[in-house]
Amino acid sequence: MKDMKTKFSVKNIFRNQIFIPIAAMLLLLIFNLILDPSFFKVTLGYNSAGNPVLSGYLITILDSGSELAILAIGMTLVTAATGGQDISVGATAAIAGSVILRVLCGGNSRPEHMQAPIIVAFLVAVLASMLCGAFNGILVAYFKIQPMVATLILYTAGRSIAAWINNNELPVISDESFSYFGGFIPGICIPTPFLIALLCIIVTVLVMKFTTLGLYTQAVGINEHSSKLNGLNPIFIKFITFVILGVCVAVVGLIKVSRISTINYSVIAKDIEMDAILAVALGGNALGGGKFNMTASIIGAYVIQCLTTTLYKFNVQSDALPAYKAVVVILLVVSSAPTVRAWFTKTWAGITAKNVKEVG
Amino acid sequence: ACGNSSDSASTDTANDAATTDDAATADTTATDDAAAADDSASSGDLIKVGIINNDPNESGYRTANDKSMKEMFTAENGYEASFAYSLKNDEQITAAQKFIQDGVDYLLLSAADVSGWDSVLQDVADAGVRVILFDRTIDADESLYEASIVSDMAKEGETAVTWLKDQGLDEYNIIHLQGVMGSAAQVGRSGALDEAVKNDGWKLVTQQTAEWNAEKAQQIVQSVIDSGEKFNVIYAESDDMAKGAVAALDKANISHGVGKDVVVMGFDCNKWALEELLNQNWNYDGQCNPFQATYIDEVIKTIEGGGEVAEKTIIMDEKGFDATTITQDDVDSYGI
Amino acid sequence: MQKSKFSLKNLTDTNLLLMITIVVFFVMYIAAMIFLKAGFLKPQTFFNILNANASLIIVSCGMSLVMITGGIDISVGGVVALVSMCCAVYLDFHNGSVFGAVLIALAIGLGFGIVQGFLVAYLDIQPFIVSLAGMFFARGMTTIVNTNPFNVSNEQFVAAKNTRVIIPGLGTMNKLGKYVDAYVEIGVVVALIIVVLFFCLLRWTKLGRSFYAVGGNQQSALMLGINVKRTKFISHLLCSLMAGIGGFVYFLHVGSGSASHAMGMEMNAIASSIIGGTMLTGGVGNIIGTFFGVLSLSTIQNIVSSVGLDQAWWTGITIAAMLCLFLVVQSVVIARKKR
Amino acid sequence: MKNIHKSFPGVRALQAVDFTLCEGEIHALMGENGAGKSTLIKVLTGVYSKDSGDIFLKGHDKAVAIHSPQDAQNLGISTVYQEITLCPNLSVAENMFIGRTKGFGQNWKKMNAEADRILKSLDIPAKATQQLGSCSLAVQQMIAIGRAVDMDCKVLILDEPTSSLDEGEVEKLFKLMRDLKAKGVGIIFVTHFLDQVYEVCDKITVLRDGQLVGEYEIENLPRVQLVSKMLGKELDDMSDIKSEQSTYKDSDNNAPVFEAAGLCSDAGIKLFDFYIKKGEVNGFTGLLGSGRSECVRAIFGADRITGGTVKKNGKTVKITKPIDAMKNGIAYLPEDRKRDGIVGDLSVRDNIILALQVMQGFFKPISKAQAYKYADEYIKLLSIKTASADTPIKSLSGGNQQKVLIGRWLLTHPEYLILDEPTRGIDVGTKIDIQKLVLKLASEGMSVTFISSETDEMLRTCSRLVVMRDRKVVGELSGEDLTQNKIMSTIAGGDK
Ligand SMILES: Nc1ncnc2c1ncn2[C@@H]1O[C@H](COP(=O)(O)OP(=O)(O)OP(=O)(O)O)[C@@H](O)[C@H]1O
Ligand SMILES: Nc1ncnc2c1ncn2[C@@H]1O[C@H](COP(=O)(O)OP(=O)(O)OP(=O)(O)O)[C@@H](O)[C@H]1O
Ligand SMILES: [Mg+2]
Ligand SMILES: [Mg+2]
Repeated sequence: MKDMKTKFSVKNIFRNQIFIPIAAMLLLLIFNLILDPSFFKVTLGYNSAGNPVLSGYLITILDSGSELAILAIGMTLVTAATGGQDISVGATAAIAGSVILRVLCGGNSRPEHMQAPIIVAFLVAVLASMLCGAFNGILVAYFKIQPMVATLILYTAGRSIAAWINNNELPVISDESFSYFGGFIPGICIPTPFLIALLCIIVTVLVMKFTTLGLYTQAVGINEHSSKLNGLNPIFIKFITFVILGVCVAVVGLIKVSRISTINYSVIAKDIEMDAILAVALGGNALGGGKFNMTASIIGAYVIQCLTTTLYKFNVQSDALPAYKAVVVILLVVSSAPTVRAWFTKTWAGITAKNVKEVG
Repeated sequence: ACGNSSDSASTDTANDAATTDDAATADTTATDDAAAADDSASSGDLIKVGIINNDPNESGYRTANDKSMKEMFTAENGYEASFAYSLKNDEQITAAQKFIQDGVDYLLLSAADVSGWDSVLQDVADAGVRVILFDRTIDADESLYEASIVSDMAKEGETAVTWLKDQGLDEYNIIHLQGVMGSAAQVGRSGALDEAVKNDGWKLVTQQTAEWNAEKAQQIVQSVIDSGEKFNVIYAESDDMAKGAVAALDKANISHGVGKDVVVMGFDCNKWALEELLNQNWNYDGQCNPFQATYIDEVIKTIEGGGEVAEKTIIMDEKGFDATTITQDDVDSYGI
Repeated sequence: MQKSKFSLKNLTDTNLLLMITIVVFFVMYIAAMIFLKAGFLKPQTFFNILNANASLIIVSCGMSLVMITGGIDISVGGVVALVSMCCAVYLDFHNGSVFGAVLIALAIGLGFGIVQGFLVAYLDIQPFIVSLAGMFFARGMTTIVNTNPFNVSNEQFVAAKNTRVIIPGLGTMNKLGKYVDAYVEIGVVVALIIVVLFFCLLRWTKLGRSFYAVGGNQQSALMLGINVKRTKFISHLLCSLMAGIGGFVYFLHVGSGSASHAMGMEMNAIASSIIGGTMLTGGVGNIIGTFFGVLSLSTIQNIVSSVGLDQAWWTGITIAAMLCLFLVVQSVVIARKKR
Repeated sequence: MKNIHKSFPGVRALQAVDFTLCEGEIHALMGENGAGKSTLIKVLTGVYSKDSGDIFLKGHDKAVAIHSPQDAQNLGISTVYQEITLCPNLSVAENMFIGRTKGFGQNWKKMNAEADRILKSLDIPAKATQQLGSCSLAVQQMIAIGRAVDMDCKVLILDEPTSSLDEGEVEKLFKLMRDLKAKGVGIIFVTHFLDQVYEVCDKITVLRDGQLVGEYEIENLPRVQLVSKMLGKELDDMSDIKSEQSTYKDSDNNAPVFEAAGLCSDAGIKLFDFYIKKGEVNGFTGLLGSGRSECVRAIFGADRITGGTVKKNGKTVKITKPIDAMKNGIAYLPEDRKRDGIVGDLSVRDNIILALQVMQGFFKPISKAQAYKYADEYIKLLSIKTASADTPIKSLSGGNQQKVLIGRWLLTHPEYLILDEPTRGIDVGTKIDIQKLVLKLASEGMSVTFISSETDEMLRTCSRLVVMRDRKVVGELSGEDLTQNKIMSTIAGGDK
């Protein structure tokens, strides 16, 4: 009888969507634990400005995975509502970053002082990338162009636009305070990007709790016709998810440019769109839209970063790294595929049944 | 006369149109050539140049390079220039084919990849267009181009490595950040270091490509720091990557620069990089001279004047800067 | 013209989109001839578009097939790069034969096809993820096989590479007054054969129609007695196989192996298919459209480079703007038809 | 079929079901919604794999293995499934032939000719080359039937083929079925129309809650017994309903709650006027495609309104979008449940609260606890058969999905409820429940518009009928005029 009960709960855990990314994360961590426990070492030190900072692989994962986690939030919503993905986020992040630098530098590529408060620059960037999101949103929602294709436009143009905004200059900000967003705020030992990601997550949780965004996007993603007959405006909801993603992208842009205090239009946030989509998928969300689990996506993002960091740790050649990543990703998705899981549960049931028989 | 078999096989509607188009084209070809000749005459004998360059926002170096080309090849200087930019070799090749058909007189080329150019250049030669390489060499027969005005990346590497050797460090534990694999700059700058590592028993803590990307460089260096391995030299093949590496060092409170724990080396001589040198935060920056435009101009003038180009390969004059000796003047005159 | 307008409502989505594409292509090309003159009046410009895009045409055929079946394959660019690198290494370092290289290309294509097809069709994993992993894998493997790009000097190969199919009567005089024949590379011939084969496959065979059925409604197709899994498997298999062949044609065109080959080709293939009237949602599409899609896309690029925009950023922006215009027109026409 | 078991997560859909079909008989498969009829059929044709049990077929000495619909077809089993399962992007002809003909090539000419022959023989108003998606629902259903009958089959399965057909087409179908029967084809026929069962069937097998109740000869099972077998209890007489209906007294001084004047929408409906009073039940009647649905969609603002006004209690209100209508107290249950009604992957709970939630607005989410309360309330009230409130609605049987949707609209407490074919695909018991519910709501002061293809039903519930033809309102009947004959003659245009 007791056996039955445990079996039932095991089954339930297996069925829960969030199980997939958590299991993946655990597997990676266990792998590291076995091969080299120093992976888990976290030390408190001081950085060159004399501020206390934490460091270690785990901190690196939290730090570098932040951008991806933030993007995963917006990408999950877009995926849910439109059943497609935005592949322009990397390019839009370049635009956002370029705008920030443009406002901060005021047209002079190497200013002594920042020409505007950072918050102003950031808000302008938010506006810019919300506009980009709105552009995508209009194409997708109103003109009914498939998301991947609609966003192909900004994907093609984005980096050029970013270069154009700064007239092809590569501005450098030397002000210390600008680097806080990609580094550490004096007195706080946790990497700021992670704090920002945390803030974004909290905001998302609040939004999910105090609005009906979740229900609406899912309803629209699953059945547009019936959502419409229930008084929803699918066009607007799809549109708004792109705008929200735009905000996420602006935050990512800020972190990215702050990390190195300058920008390189052709490589900033390169290929991040693929990783963001991967995060959504690793979270067990259907890329065809509909139901989603935000937490799973966010964990998915950190899984990807954990994987990258692990591979760097083992000194895998960075250009060969995708190959290893691919193998792990395939293993993960295969083991979480419904058919495979059904097969597992079946054999698992078979084994336990046999055990029970033997005992009884 | 419809040579394009695809069209005739495709659809009925398309077929008619295609046939007439092509026929029309064939008819007008002859007259058009004459017209083209008239054109060039009427526009005051401007020399038509097609310039294929890498995307200018690739790096500060490229921006400066593109700017200098734009300033040189203007109508005032007697040129009619078309530009094509791409970081992808195949797109560059397509652009070259296009320039041939557009009937340029000179093709100026800074190739994304060293390989894959010989058959295109053959076409170019067949069309009677002259080729001048700038900035980057390619892997093709010398007869296919008139001149090559390039940086000697291997020499840049050697200068840097010699400098490093002269520092006389107790031990050399090096983080080597490479550019995009296979680009001339990467091959040249890596070559010298690899050689030294082999001969002098230096240790490569890690050798990774960061693809000219500061962020990637930061991640790679971060990973080395996290692993706790010792290192005392960062050999970054571009300023951008050096900057990324330094960001990681700062985070971990590892001192760098003149007389500090880690020696930081970069390439390209961006102005901001030279300023870092001036502040003694970095140790070395190798120059890569982007100003080939005047040389190219000279070559073209020579050829147009019916003269022979004296040297087929012109190597740009380049230096390496040491943080201990650099002056504000250097920054102003060599920074790009 | 009048007839087509009259029957606009009766056209299937597929044919309507095809018509738009073909019309737009010709309008664009003729406009370029009239306003830009320069190279566009020379036939060789057109053949160069074909030469440069032969591999893209092949890859896009496969992509269209997968898209018609309701899937997507973004690994094709990676496969092309892997194929060219493997062939290059085989030819130069192992002194192989061209025939052997072709076999390698086919084998790589088949290998990717079988694995990806199996994962998508039989394990029901989302094609985007499978092929994303495929792309990562192929790109990573390419650098593992060999990091540095190099020219292939194998004589047999160089001969094959320089083989040209001369097109009589369309040549032009060059600057030096020498007559230069118009030509296409053998890759173009391969591409055209594949276009025709695919057209026949999709139009005249049961299998071809079942691709449409599965893309239209998978559940229904199942209940209509179609082997959905096998159909999906075959579509992915063929797509990767085309990536393999396309890879070899690409290799034949550039004659070198490099990890950076065919960067972003998957996006070009998808864009071409879409411009050619294939829907990402499945069930609608046409190979002839895809062929014209490739031509349109590269004509756009050619026009942009001919106009002589002085700043680098205009290239990206203009191409995107034209793509945008195209898509919006397409969407508006479809919407009006639905009404 | 012997001892078939099938369960879905949380549901035991079939338990130890036996079923036998003989050559040349028409065998009705009966049961209330969610009894497992469709599931049994899908197991038989290999759409679902069974958990256990065997299938035997004449001419095969061992149990046959059917893993896919293709296998079933090859064994001579042809099927029309409950929801139309054709490919909308292919042409009519292709839909008829795809997946069932041998060979590699596709001969368009021959196929189109064949298809035209079938279309003609069945009098289906469609062209072979037409894209299927552009055909109406009924035509698609007929095409599906045409496809199934054309197959050289030993067993024909029809799962609720008549739910979207009108009487003439049903007659055609029956003739077809009798012909096939004469040829020795065994036919399994699923329907909720008892009349139809008694018209054509020889035997009846009754399922209840996934279990076999029994197999009966048609003569031995009178209607009342059949119904009680299906429901597991005696059914109250239908005459109840009628008496309840008479409680509504139309007094002229009652002003209309809702009034429409000169309304038309871009879906193609002609101008029409309309009114409804408090506590009244009225109905739209007419032939298939006469525009009944379009009328009510226009009132609800579901299609784009091109002209006309709607008045509520005498005041003009602006209704251009569904949300406007909802805010004005109108609720609309669409006829195409799968496309316009359910949100498949969402839970029953979310489906129930959806409309209310939308009305409350973006910033006032209904708490989880509250949502469960509502859900449980309506699951109980409408006796919805579901494993839990968290089950995705798409795994409910068709009838129960319909009830969830009714629950959704009742939750918004509308003043005016529009039900477009609420009883389509619903078992007898539930049908009567729904009719009763309608009358109860009306007696509580709700105005209801009730549309149904079954005239009986309309007569039982409605006090006033609007008759439509060719997308025009052609007449209005009430009181004494409400008889079958009168309706028919008005529809046929005999009066005017
Ligand atoms: N795919 C599925 N997943 C989960 N449960 C399902 C699925 N399909 C059917 N069921 C469940 O199986 C039971 C039987 O459903 P079935 O569709 O066979 O009923 P039915 O007799 O055809 O009813 P109706 O007359 O409404 O069509 C129902 O309780 C339903 O909830
Ligand atoms: N004669 C016709 N030819 C083609 N299409 C028609 C015809 N009559 C109606 N239709 C289409 O069929 C649809 C049926 O309209 P509507 O749903 O309003 O009719 P209905 O009376 O509710 O029929 P149903 O019984 O199918 O619900 C409309 O969308 C209309 O476009
Ligand atoms: Mg059923
Ligand atoms: Mg209707």
